[in-house]
Amino acid sequence: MNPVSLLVFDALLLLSIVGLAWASLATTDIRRGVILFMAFGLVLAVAWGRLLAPDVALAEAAIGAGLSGALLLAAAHTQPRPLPPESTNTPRNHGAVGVVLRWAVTLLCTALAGTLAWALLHVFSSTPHDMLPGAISANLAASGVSNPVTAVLLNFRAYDTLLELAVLLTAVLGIFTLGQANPGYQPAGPVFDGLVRWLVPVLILTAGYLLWVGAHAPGGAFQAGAMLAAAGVVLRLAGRTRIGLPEGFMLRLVMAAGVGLFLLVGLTLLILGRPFLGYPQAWAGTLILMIETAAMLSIAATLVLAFLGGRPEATGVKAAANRQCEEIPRC
Amino acid sequence: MLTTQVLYALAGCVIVALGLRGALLHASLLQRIVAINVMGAGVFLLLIAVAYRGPGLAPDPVPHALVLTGIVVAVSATALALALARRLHAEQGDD
Amino acid sequence: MTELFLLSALGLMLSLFLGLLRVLLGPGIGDRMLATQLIGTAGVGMLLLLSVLLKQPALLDVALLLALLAGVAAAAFTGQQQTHHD
Amino acid sequence: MINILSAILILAGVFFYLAGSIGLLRLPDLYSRLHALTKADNLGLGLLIAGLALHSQDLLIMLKLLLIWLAVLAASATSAHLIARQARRQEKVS
Repeated sequence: MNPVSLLVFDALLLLSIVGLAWASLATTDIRRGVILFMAFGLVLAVAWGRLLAPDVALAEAAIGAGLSGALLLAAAHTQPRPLPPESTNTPRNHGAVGVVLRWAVTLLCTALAGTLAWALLHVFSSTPHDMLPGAISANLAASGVSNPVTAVLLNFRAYDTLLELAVLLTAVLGIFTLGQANPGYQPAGPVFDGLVRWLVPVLILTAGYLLWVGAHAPGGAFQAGAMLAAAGVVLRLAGRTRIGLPEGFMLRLVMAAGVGLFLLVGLTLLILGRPFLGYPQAWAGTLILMIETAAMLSIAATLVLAFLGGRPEATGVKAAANRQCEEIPRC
Repeated sequence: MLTTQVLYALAGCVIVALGLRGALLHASLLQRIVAINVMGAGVFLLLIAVAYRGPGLAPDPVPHALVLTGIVVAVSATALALALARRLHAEQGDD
Repeated sequence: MTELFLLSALGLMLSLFLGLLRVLLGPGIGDRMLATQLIGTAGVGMLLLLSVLLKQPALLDVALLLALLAGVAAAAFTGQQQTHHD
Repeated sequence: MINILSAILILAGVFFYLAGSIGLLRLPDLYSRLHALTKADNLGLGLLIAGLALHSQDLLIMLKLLLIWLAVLAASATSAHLIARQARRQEKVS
């Protein structure tokens, strides 16, 4: 392989990434900023692939390019244009003090970037002592899976993943306390509806595939959960009232399933006299798949609820009333 | 020193700075949220560059796992921030 | 053959840059959205080429996810929410 | 022989990608840009995928590549429709 042309490729890729990051922040038009941010996510997915991080690339493709774009666009829609487009493309400034402050902040940020770069170059120039990757590859056979990233997430650093699922649960509870879900979308036209009809089953199948393949190849609960959530988001965008989200007690059960099963496994192992989340080698693969399945469902529910932006519509009588309401436009 | 690694890491530094600047200077809440997301992406780029070991060599999986969970946490934090912004907007009324 | 793949990846990169220009120029928001679509398709092509170049078959799955979700952004962009209560 | 054929297909694909993006850049309004993009872009990816499928000579990879192409086709047709409809709607409003 010709290293020079690969280097040219790298340089152009990074140029587009930095350019998009700059452009998405250098505008006062929110919708333009969000679209540029989505393009930024798309190019980042290519960069992760280039740096041999396919697990991360999968997550970025599912979340960065799909979900967070949809999330931000929906928010940008409800927001009225706050500022008229100014003659320059720079954010608002307030006279002389504003100018001084802006320059101070810019200087500070440049200094930060310089310090970071200096520290990194220092790390890169010292000889690497890869103790951690060595330890991982030495113990990979005992982890129950052969994809090292899944082994780190669900076995070697399972603590972190448990806490991370708890963070997701906290975030969604925070969203719940803030009020009702965003208003739904108007029913899709025939073209988009046609896409939805086959896309949703394919997304669900892909989620299953990613969950299964995560044991020995890039994939796993996070990417699978994001794809499952994407199916829900697509249904929501198509104006469906039922988007596959369970209701009432079942919804709470699904939301807590990831943390719950994780804790249950950990505590059971403690009672059996093993370390917390120290799976016995023979059971590791099965336990990891079980925990990942529960985590996938929780992550999917969390992300769909995140897109809804609040408590989903009430069930029962109120839901029927709401549905009637939806049949009459603007009631 | 791997040129690829250095290039990507330096780009990560630049993006972190750009994101931080945007988060501090933008007037609109929504744009601040986008800026924080850009900053996060810069940190991810840094971490993945640190994990890179060169062509044909297996990279360090620990930063990969970190970034993977980071992406999911970032999107849920973004959703929480957006819900907060929406509530704030509703409380303040149209102005 | 690897030279050809690399050259093609560079060609797609050029295509991505042209799309980038349209995203920056606009003028309408629809034009920007359209150009983002092109960037996505160029990204899919690059991932396919990289999967062969770097011997990473998993990048095919990444390209598949990008392809499957390519329509979601446009739907979120054009979707009309039912009521605006603000 | 197969290598040459797949090389030709891939290069043709890249050519259509470039043609599409030049069209996106040079054409005067949204609707004509839409036309240039959806036609050339899909054809570009299609030829690229055909070339790569020929190169891989692996049935599973070929199926995956075919699925990717179909997904992009459907998504790009749908989003072109949605974007055009949105633009029309905005024209009517203003």
